Order: sequence, then structure tokens, then C-alpha cells
Amino acid sequence: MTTRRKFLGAGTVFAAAAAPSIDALAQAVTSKSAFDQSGLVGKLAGPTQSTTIPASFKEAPQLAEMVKAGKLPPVAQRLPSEPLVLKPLESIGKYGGTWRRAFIGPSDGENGNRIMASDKLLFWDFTGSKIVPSVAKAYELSADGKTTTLHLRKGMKWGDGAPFTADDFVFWYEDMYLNKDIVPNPIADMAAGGKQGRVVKIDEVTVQFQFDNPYFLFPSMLAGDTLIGGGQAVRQAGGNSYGAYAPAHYLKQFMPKYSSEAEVNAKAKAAGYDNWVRMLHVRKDWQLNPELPTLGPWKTVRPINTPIWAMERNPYYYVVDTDGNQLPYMDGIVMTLAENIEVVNLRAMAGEYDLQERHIDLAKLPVLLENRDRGNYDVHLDLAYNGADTTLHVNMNHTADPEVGRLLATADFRRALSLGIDRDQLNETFWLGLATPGSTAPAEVMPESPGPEWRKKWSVLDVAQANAMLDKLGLTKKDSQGYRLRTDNGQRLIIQLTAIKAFMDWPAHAQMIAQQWRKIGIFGDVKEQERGLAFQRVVSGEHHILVWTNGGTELLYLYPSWALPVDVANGAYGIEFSRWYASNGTGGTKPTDPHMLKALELFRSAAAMQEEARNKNAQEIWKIMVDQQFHIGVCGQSPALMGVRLASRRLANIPGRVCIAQHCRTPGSSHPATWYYKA
Amino acid sequence: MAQIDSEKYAVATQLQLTWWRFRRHRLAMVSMVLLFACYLLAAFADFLATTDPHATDARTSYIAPQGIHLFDDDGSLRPHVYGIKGVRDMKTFKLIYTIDPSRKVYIEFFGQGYEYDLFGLIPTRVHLMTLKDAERGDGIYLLGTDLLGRDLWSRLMVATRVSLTIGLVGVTISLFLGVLLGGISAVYGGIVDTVIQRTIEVIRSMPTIPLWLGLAAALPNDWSVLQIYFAITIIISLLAWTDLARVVRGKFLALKEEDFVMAAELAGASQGRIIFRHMLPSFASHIIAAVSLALPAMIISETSLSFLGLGLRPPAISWGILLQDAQNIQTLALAPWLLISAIPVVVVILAFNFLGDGLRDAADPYG
Amino acid sequence: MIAFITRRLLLGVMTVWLISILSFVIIQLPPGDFVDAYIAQLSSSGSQVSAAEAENLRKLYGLGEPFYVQYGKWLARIVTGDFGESMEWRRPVTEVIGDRLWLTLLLSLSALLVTWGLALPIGIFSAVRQYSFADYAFTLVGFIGIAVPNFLLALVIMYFSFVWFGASVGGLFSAEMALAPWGWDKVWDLMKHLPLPAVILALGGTAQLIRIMRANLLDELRRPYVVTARAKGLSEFRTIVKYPVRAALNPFASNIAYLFPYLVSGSIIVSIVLGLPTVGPLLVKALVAQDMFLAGTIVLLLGVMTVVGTFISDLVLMWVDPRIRHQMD
Amino acid sequence: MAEPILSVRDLKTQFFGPEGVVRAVDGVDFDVFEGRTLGVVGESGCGKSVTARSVLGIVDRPGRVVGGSILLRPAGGGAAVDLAKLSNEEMRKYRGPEIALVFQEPMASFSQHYTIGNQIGEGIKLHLGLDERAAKKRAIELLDMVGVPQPARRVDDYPFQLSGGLRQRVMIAMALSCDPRVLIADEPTTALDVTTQAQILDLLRSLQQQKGLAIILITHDMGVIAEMAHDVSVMYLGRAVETGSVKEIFTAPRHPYTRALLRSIPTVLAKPRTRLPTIEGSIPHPFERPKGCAYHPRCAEIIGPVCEKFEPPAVNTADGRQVRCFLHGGAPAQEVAA
Repeated sequence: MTTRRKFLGAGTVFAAAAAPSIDALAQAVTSKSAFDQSGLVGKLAGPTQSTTIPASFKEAPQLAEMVKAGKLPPVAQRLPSEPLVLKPLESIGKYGGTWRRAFIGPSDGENGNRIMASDKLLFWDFTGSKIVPSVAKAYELSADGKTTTLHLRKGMKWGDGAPFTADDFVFWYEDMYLNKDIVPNPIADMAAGGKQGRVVKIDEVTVQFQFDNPYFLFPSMLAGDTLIGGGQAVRQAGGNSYGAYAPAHYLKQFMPKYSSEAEVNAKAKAAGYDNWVRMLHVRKDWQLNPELPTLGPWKTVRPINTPIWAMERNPYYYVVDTDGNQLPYMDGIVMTLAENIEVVNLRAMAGEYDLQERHIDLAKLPVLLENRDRGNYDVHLDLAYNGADTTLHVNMNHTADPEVGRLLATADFRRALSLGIDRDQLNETFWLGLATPGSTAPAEVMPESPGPEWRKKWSVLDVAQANAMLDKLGLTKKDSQGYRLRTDNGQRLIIQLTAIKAFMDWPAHAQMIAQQWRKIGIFGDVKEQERGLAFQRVVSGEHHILVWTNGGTELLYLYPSWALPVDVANGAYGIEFSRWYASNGTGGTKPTDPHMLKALELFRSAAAMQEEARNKNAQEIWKIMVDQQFHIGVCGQSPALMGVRLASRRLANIPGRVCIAQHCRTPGSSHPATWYYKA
Repeated sequence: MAQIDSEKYAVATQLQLTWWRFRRHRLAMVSMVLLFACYLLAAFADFLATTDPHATDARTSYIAPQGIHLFDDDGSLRPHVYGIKGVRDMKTFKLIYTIDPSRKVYIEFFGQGYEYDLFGLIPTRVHLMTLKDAERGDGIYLLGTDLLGRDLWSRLMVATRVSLTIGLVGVTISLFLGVLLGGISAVYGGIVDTVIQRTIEVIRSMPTIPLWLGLAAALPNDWSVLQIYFAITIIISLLAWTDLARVVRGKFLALKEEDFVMAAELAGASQGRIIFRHMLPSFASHIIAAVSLALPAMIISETSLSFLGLGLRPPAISWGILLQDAQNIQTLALAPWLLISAIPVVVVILAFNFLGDGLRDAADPYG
Repeated sequence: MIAFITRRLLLGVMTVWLISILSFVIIQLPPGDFVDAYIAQLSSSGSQVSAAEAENLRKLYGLGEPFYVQYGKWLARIVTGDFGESMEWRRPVTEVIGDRLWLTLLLSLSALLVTWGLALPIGIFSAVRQYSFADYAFTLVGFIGIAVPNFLLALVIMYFSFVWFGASVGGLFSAEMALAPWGWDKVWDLMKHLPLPAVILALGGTAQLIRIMRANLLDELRRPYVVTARAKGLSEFRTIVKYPVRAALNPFASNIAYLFPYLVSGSIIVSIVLGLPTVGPLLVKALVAQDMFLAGTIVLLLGVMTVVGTFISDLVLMWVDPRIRHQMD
Repeated sequence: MAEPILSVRDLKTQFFGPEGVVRAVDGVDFDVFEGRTLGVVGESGCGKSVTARSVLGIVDRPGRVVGGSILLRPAGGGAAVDLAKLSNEEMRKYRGPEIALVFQEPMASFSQHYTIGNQIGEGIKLHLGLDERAAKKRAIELLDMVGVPQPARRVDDYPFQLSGGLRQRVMIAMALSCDPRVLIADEPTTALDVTTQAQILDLLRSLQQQKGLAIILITHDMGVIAEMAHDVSVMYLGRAVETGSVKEIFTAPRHPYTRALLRSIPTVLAKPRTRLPTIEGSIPHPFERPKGCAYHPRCAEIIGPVCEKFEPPAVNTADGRQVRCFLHGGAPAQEVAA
């Protein structure tokens, strides 16, 4: 059997697929590994931006017809004078076809958001390592780091044909962001050194974000998946109103400022909403309101809150291919509601979806592979860069049970728990051997990686050491079944593992970990809970340990929620710590652990640092987090979360591998607008 | 013969009569024996288990059921299993197990295995079958293993105990509620009757799933598996008593008109005496029949609850949890043997149905 | 008769009212509220909601108020026919349910047709040919149908019908047809998707019904009026269908009461497994997400259906059985 | 005497149950003549009703006519048809127009789900080919004929709305709906009170006179026989033990069983407060049919071992009667295995 690989046990860790350095991320994976044998991990690739503007522009046949009928201005007038030019991955495409896809309900808005990600001001190239122009054609960061200037594209239009200008930024800033009814609290992303910034119009096509303190991180924030870096597709959906611009000409009609409170309220009542704020929340949401002018490649024609979420091409989309064809190639997207993951996967096997990576289950890989020809699709495995798809997030401020709280706040206890996990077993069972076991630190290829040794620190099975550490903590007494007893009342020490069945079968992961912990005398009590209930308890800090991913932390500054207690909506590490940090020390509880304080201090100082210093800073933070085991990594850098990609063989320009990361808005940075149907 | 028989009939109580009629119901008798066997099995669940039902091991993940070989090479009776080794094929990502007949692992009867409490009382390590000199990964995989490498046979044994008892406890509670409320409803009548009947109607009009969901979600977080187990039982039975209450009320009302009850009343017997001495015994068999028909409903309730992710949760082991484990495509495609756990569910539900039918026929041959 | 109907209606209204309270209580039982559930859902799909935003949402939905105030407001709105807005779907509750109600009814009716279409002839056949081989076979299949929870079969049947027959899996429309306007193609597409869920939904009920039909009919077949009919020279078929079968149908009429709600709630798990866009999964989701108005309305709807069902079943019984009709007078 | 309309010879009907075979009718012979009434009498369970159903070929499963012949002479003369040899399908056209049945429980024998008009009209439509309206008209005429008051209104009533007597009249109307030549009345008056009973018997008699009906009257009541029948057949355990004209049998009963039956009739002439003589013992269970003469365990005039071992053959006596009893001759031809 040539494909045979040694079965477990020997402890060989497969090098991460993405071995090359950050500069060479686009290079093929060359390491001799299981992935090569499978032939499923391709070359990281994607469309690239071109600076040559084509001489003439072409459009989809049905748009041409509408132009002929006088319903639409000619394509040249619809495009900005300097459209974004993309060189498709393989070839110039053909127009037509509808992208069939699955979504799982109104809460699955991210499904569409990610496809529309090119409405962001700045974005990443397909490698996820370089910030590139998007809606803004260029940006400048002043030398002092206090001002970021965005240059817009002249003549760019909203989806309804209205001009898109700096005024739309000012409108968002003054009328939405500063309106307490719409945005009750200012966001940290818009602040530098604790002071809120401003949005200033320089001219029609130039906007400045001005801060009182240096904010070198700001362009990355704009490009990242942050509250300020949204674009409409993320940050003005689902009840939010963030993200730097909004269609002023359309939304003014719903705002009291432009008529009167009474008038907009009456309008809201007539439309069936309680008040104008409720109405505005729906009207500015691209997933809900087909009338909302947007900038993305497609626009909603049937909203997400129906059994079919459908989109059609935006005739004013600002992107063309190198031949001057206005994108997107595909006419539209039809997402059909399938509330059950098994059904999504089964329909995918039946070839009922053209490209699906979301909600595809890694555990079904053998079956998905078996049905490739039948469903006429290819399977691609895209490996992520975050440290651990399964992470034990430790509540270091658990107060309900002082004994458990004390232990969870003790670094050696957390380290012992981590040492007690046999990660190879979990990798083999739940990732089919496709993950990299280790700590929560991101892949070595990431600029913020503290180095390979930190992937292993405290994160390789060592039962003897773990037992020694636990003994040293005074947990020496054991009951008849070998479980350690509490020091306060002599009862069995029970550590709850709160697990949710979500992207992975985390309760099963937790069960296996709990079984492994028997060897270190720790009784892990798996609490499988329904998602809402579990998070409710996490937000109020009732949990011991939450089993969840740390996806997104591959770029720490852009998505710190699952690494440090900085987000008041996430109490995984102690909600009071989060409150303390978010309130600049005016609320919540100050952590007593000097390492935690140090990590938070480093994190806070990052915004004012230049890129290189910032990356160094992040590495320092990672070293603290891994050494202190704030979160215990299990296995990561796998295709488990959105990395099993089924692409119809009828599609072209599909990359062999795409960047799986929060900031890449997978598959957004691969520009689905460049995909097309061969026949 | 006929003479003796009729004399026997004349003095037989209703229960005895029912029993005699019941014995003639062959299928019901078989079912009863089968159920008795199941409960016996449940009592000795851990003893019959071959490996710790919770123990996980990646290297035993998804092993298909393996037979026990009875005879050694020399023809002597020495039950053994073969060594087994698995490899993941990195093209198909399937686990491929190869059996190594050259390595025999002998089965020891009444050997030492994992520790458990027999009948929940006596700590012991004795199991019916264990392996002698087993290497890691060896096992008696009678029904194969699940994804986490846990032995399905052993899990099934423990699940049987949990699911069969949850039904019993649940039925006991709903029986109590049903007889009490149904009885009160019939005896007092009037406004009490109306209130109880209305309550029953409202409960029956409520779709059960939201009720379960609401009640199960309200269970405190720090409850142990055992506490949740009993809470779920109580929840199920809180909704299941209505049918029994109706049966009891109906029977009560019908019996009230019967001559012997009237006679007792005229003779000045107290109400309590009439109910417990005269009325209850006369429809005890109906209640038994209703109970045996309610049990499978309880079991299905537990299964559905677990299936919905409410109710019992892993690491608890119940039929519902085993079935839920099998409710995904990869199991159907790669480890269809996990569906075996449906067989005892079906068989026990069938048996309870037959038993209930038999009892009902016997209790009320004309009803 | 009028008095009877009025009394039933009044009782029904009272039951519905009690159900509305109970359903509201149940929805409030789990800790937390919609906003918590919403935040959890968003954070698990990669978005975060700030605490301030959450508070704002709570205010917006009036979630901070005590239970009885919320209930009072809800009731007051419902009485005026305003069922409120689904928080999760951000649409009026009536629209959200409306989307699915027709498909639910269609599916339920198909399941019902399958159930009756199979159960009645088989039940009749089993009774008429009592103790024949076919009778034993059907009885056995029937019993197994009862004993196997249908949700257990759902995925198995779906998977193997995909593997072996390439059958359409899950949902009621294929993706291509989902958006298409109604026409023959779409109807045909629906017809292709309908049998599998309808049959799975029908399985348990069919088995149950076969048993009931067989037992009822066996009872009726022994009645003298069957002999009377035979003595008239009627054909065996006509004899059985006109007389004992008609009489054996009585219990079915009284079953209608629980038929409607069963069709919705009994199919929840199957619908979830098969990914069907029906009301059942919507209810579960609404309960999990603590989407009060949506969940409350569906539960109320089911309650009303039961009450209406009971009423209809009384009427049908009156229509089916002249004895009852004449007792009313 | 004229040719009989219906002559039954050696009729045997058996029930094949899981516990064995029950010989419900075990060799019955009788003739029925136009305008005459044959009374079939016996205790409950002696096979009277099964005999009636056997004639119509509507014995319930698992029962079956296993032997004998049922010869029906066609109305216009010609060769007799053996009903026992007909298929169920062929037999159907004789049920109603040729032979009709009146049952003992008028309540249970009607379906409660249809109006009486519907149930009467059914046979009419089937056999006489009338349409709905004509059938209803005829139903009203029939109701009128059997003395149902306000027949035009009653025709739309349901059976449960009628009194017992009316129901039996309706039952008779239904039986007569297709002008049968033979009417089998199976305990037509058992469920009725005495006055109604008399009215129904009067009705039957007058109908017989009007239409020249041949009636088979099945009853356990010797009084009814005395009042109605021309000829009598006394049955015991599936056999006719004595057959003859009513006058002869009542005046000079030959079989001990007949004698016992006759003794048990109460008469107004009897002395008040005297015990009625009863027949000792009860009818044996069909499975435990006694060896020899089935009546011997209860017989007051038992001869000896011959009665216990041998079955008495039918003996035709000089006065045209037929008796099965060794008291009246007959050789113990065969030993009957139980």
C-alpha cells in the first residue's frame, strides 16, 4: 500500500502545509506530507490586481440589452474612470450562470457578507498577507501615524446609479456613527490612544480619518474584519451600523434629521416597524433590503429572511477584468435554505451546489471524496493559519466556585491540563490526521508567529510532568477512581468543559479530552449545551472552560476576541477582565496576574506601532499567552473550518488553494466575481 | 376438568382472570419474557460490558464488528479474537483495518476489567468476558466501535440500563399523577373535574417539543448527569400523565355505576375503602396495560429529546445518544454498524406494544 | 345544536387563552433572552456584538420588562391581529410563518394521503383476510413501523435513496427551481421532492392506522348487519366498503382533533433531519433563539389548530355518525 | 302434494377453527313448499341459524358448506338448481329475489349509518335494476305494505329512530323488497315483546297468504311454531331429529327430545306456580359432541348401550315423518367416532 502512512503513535507532527515564509506564501506547498498524497491541497493562488486600465469595457448580455432599451446607461458611464482591474486566475471568463449554494438561516449572513467582501475600503490580496486597494484606489498613512487618507475612484457609482463620494463617508460618520440612537457607544476601532477619531472630507474623492494619537495600525484595521473595516456587507447588517460609509442619498429619507422624528416614525409605523430606528436597521441591511444601494458584485433580490436568499449582478460594480469585461461573470447567486448540516453535505454530494466551503464537514471527507464524480465536483483542502481549531478557553476569573476559580487562574494548573491532552489522538479522530497539533499560536508562516518552539510549548502530551505539577499544587489526594480531590471540601475536583456542537463536534472532542485527563486525575465534566445557552453562560462568566475555536487570531490585532479579554461581548477569559480592559480601567475587575496585565498592556500599545514593531509586539503577546496557557490549543491549521471546498468541475478560475483566515473573508479575497462557468 | 375450571373462575379476582387470559396470548408472553431478559441484562450491564464504555482511543476508531473465534488451532475450545491494526488511507481518508490472524488474543471469562459498582452497590472488576494479555487496541468488538473508538457492545449494555430505567421511573411518576388526578377528577366531579379536564386538554393541545425545550433549557448548568437524568424523566412524565388520567377517570366513572360499587356504598363503606378495596383492583389490569403501552412512548420521548440535543447529553449513554451518534452521513457510509443500536430500541418498543396489547385484551376482552 | 357549538367555541377560546399563557411562560423559561441568543449566533458565525449594541437591541425589543408586562403587550397586539415582528428573521411573524405554512400543509396533506391511501386498503385487507399470510406480513411491517421512530429512518432513507437511486435529497425544491415562478416545471420539481419526506412522515402513522383499521374492522365484520347486506345479494366488496368500513371510520373522525397539530409538531424532527422548510423546524429555531413573538405565535397557532381540530372532529363525527347527529337535537 | 320450492338434502356445514372442526350442521334434510311455513326448532346452538345461512351461502369464515345439496326449483318450472354448487358470485343473484332473510336482532341487523330507505332500496336497485327514485318509491310502498305508518317520512329515518316492532317490520319490508319466493325468518320475534310479536307473526302470515311465500321460520319457541308453521323440523346438535307436519308432531311427538321440548311450553291451562319441566343438562360443547346419539346424555328414554355407541339413522315412518331415534327403529349401521 503506497498511500499507507504510519498509524499514530510515533508522534511525528506533519509540518504545516504552509511552510514558506510570509513573502513566499503564494508558493506551492512542497513539504512531503500526507496532504501531498491526498492531492487535495493545491497551490495558493488567486486573481491579481492590474494597474493597466483596459481601453474599452464590455458587459453581460442582459445588461447590454437593458442599455439598448434605454433602461441603463452604457457600461463606460457606469464604471468609475479608474475601475479596479483584476487579472483572473486562469482565463478571461464568460458571462452567465447562477451560483447555487447553501445557507442555513437568517443568522448565516456571513455566508453572503464574505462573498461581497470587495465592498471593503481596503482588502487583502489572495495570499492574505498584503493590503491592496479595493473600493479606495489608494491610501496614505501620515508619517506621524495620526492621519490615514483614502483616495476614492472618480465616477464610482452606487448600485442604483447614484454617485459614490466622500459625502457618503461624512454621512456615515456624522449622521449614523455619532447618532446615539443608531450607534449607542463609540467603538475602539475608531479611537487611538483612547481618543475618538474623525472622518473628514477633503474633496469629492478624498477622505481622511484623523486621530489625535498615532494609529499606524489603522490601514490594517480598514482592511481587516474589524468594526471599522467593514463595508456595508458586514458592518451595516445584523443590527450594526459600523464601517465607514453608507448610501446617504437613500438612507436620508429614514432619518429624523432630514425631515422630523414624527415623520420618520409615522413612516416606520406604516411599514410595520415600531419606530424609525427599527426601520433604519432593516433598510440599511443589504441582506434584508433589496432596494438598498450597495457597491458589491451582486445585490440581494430576495432577502435572507426567506427560504431562498438570492442575488443578482450589480450593474454598477466597479471591477473589470484585464479585457475590460465588467465583473462579475456569474449572473446571480441562489442560496437555498438548509437548516441541517447533514442535508447541506448530502446535497453537496449530489452536486446541487456549485461551490460550497461553508458548512461542509471535514468528518465527511471520505464520503465527499467518494461522491466526487457523481456530484461532478472537485474537493480542495484549504489549510487555515490559526493555531487551534479546537481551543480550551479558560475562564481565569471564575468566581462562583472559589476553589475551581483559584485553580483556573493558576498557570501551572492550566499547563498541566494542556500537558494531559494527547493531541495526536484527537487529530487522528476528528481531523483525519489533517491538522497540526500544538498550542494556540498561529502558523509559523504568519508574521506574528512567536516561532515554532511556541507551537509545542506546554502542548505535547506529558502525563508525568502534568501529574507532578498537579501534585505540586497540592492536589495530591485522590478518590477510589483515581480522580483528584478538591483542597477545600475533599470532594472530587470537577472541571466543566462547556462544549457546543457547531462547526465541529466539540462535545466529542471534549469527551476525548476528558477521557485523557483521567490519566492526570482530573475529572472533566463535559457539558454539551445549545449554542445560545452556552454563550449566555460564557458572557456572564459562569463557565470553567469553553471549547471553541481560535479562528481569526492568526492576525491578533484584527481579531483579538478569542485570544485576550478585550471584548466585552466575549467573556471566555473572564468577563470582568474584558470590561476592565474595554473601559480603560474604569470598570470591571483588574486582573491580578502580572502576565495577563503585561499581555493586555502590550496589546493596547500596538496601535501606535509601525508594522515591524507591531509584529514583534504580537510575538511577545503570543509568548505570554502560550507560556501562561490562557487558552489551551489542541489542533489547528487544518481545513476544518471552511477549508473543505467543493467546487463544481464546470467552474473555472477556481484556485487550488485559497487563504482561510478571518481577515481574508474567505472566499472574498479570491474574488468570486472572477469565477465563471465553462459551459 | 370443565367443572374445576369454572369453580376456579368463580373465585378468581379480576387480576387472576386477566393473567389466565393473558397466558394464552403467545406473542405477549414471548414479549414479556424478552422484556424480563432485557431488564436482567440492564441489571448486569457493566458485568456484560467488555470494555469501559467511555474509554476513547483513536486507534480503535470505526472498527467493524468482529466475531469471536471459538476454537484454537488445535481444535480445543479456547475463545479468542485476532489482533487488529488500522491505517488511514491518505487518498480516501478512510481507516482501513487489517486483521492479523497470527496474533490470537484469548478471552478470559470472569476476568478483571474496569471497575464498576454492581447494582450500584458492590464495587467490583469482574466482567463476563475480558481479554488476556491484550495489547493496546485489542478488544472484543462484538458490535464494532464508534468514531471515538469506544466499544459499541459495552455502550449498548449501559445505554440499555439507562433507557429502560428512565422509562420505568417516568412511567411510575406519570402513573402516580395519572391515577391521582384521574381519580380525583372522577370522584369529586364538578369544578375539580372541569379544572383537571381543562388542564389535560391544554397540555394535550401544547406541542410537546416546545414544552420539552423550555423545561430542558431551564435545567441548571451545574447539575450532574444523574440529576439531569432524573429531571428529564420528570419532565417527560409531567407531560405523559394525561393519557393515564383519562383512562383512570373513564374507568372510575364507569365503575361508579356498577352494582358492586353501589352495593358497597349502600353498605356504608368509606369512600377510600371503596376506591382502594373495590374500584382500583377491578381496573388494575387496565392500568397495567396502559402502563406497558406508555413505556415505549417514554422511551421514544427520551430518544427524541436526546436527538434534539436536549435531554440526556454525552458523556451520558442512552439509546437516544447512541442513535444520535449514528445520525450523520459519515456513520451511514463508513460505520453503518452503529445503527445496530436501533435494533434493541425497536425490539423493546415492539415487545412493550405486544405486551400492552396482550394485557389490554386480557383485561378487557370485550373492550 | 347552536348551544352546543357556542359552548364548544367558548371552551375553545378559553383553552387557547391558557395555551397562550403557557406558551409565553415556556418561552421565557430558559435563562437569557433573544439578544443573548442572537449574540451567540453571530459570534459563532464570526461577528461580534458589543455590549452597548446588545443593550440597545434589548431596549428596541422591549426585553427588559417583567414577564406579565411583556405578555400583556403581546396579548393586546395579538387581539388586534398584530403578531409582531420576528426578532431573528426581522420580518413580521405572519410573513415568516406564511412562507412555510403552505409547504407545511402541502407536505402534511401528502403525508396524510399516503397514510390513508396505504393504511385503509391494507387495514381492510388485513381484517378481511384475517390470519392470512398477507395479514401477518402487514401486521409485522405495521408493528415495526410503529416501533421505529421515524426520525431515525429519515436520514437513513434519505442517504440510501441518494446512494442507490440518486434521489433528490432534502428540501422541497431543487436550487434551480427555488426561485422560478410557479409553473409546470416547478410543480414537477416539487412532485419529485415530495414523495420521500411524505413517505417518511407517513410511516409511523400508517402503521398505527393499519392496526386501528384492522381492529375496528374485525369488530365490525362480526356484526349482523354485514350478514344482512350479504343476504341482500350485495357483492362482497360493496358489502364491506359500504357497511363495516364506514362504521370502522368513526374513530378516525375523532382523531382529526390531534391531526393538525400532529402534522406540524409530529414532523419537527423529521423536518429537521430532512432539512424541510416547514413550520416545525422554524418553531424549534425560534425557541432556541428565544424569538418570543415567532415562537409564541406558532405555539398559539398549534393550540388554535387543536381546538379547531377538536371542533371539526366533532362536526365530522356528527356528519359520519347519524346517531351522534340525532343526539344533538 | 306439489313439488317443494326448496329441498335441502344432507346439508353439512362445518367450521374450521384453529382448535378443530365444528360440525354445526351435520346432515339436515327438509323441504319447503309454496305458501307453507316450515318451522325449524331447537335450543340455542343447535345449528338453526347456520342452516339458514348455509342455504343462502353466507356462512361466516371459517365456516363452509361441506356437503349436501340445496335444490331450488325455478319459478317457471324446469330443472332445479343446486345452490350448494354455485360460486359465491353466481349465488348472489338468488339472494334477495329468490331467497331472503329476516334476522333475529333488527337493531344490530341494520347499519346505523344509513337511512332505512337506503338500506331497503339497495337490493331493489341491484336486483330489479330500478333507479334511485323508483327504488325509493318502492321502498315506501313496501313500508306501507308491512304496516309502517307514514312510510313517506319514515323512509328517511335511521334504524335507531324506530321502535323494535317497527324495525322488524322494516326488516321484513327489506327482505320482501325483491319479491323472494322463499323467506327465511331467523327468530324474527325473539327480541320483541309479546304484543309486537303477535303483530309481526300476523304480518308474516298475511304476507304469505298474499304472495304465496314459502317461509322457513327458525325459532326456539314451540309456541311460535304452533301458531305459524305447517311443517316442523326439530334440530339437535346440527341434525334434524324429527320432521313432520305440525299437527302430528304436536299431537304425537316421537323423538324424546321433541317430547321434552313440548313439555317445556308453558300453557295458560297449566296449574299456577308449578315448575315447568326442563330438559336435564345443557347442550354439550360442539367439540365434545357425545358419541352415538348426540342426545343420549340428556335423554330420559335412553335404551341402553346402543344409544351411546351408535348414531341412529333417519327413519321414515308411515305417516310421512322422519325420526332419528332407535326407539323408532333403524339399525345401528355405523359406529360413529367422536
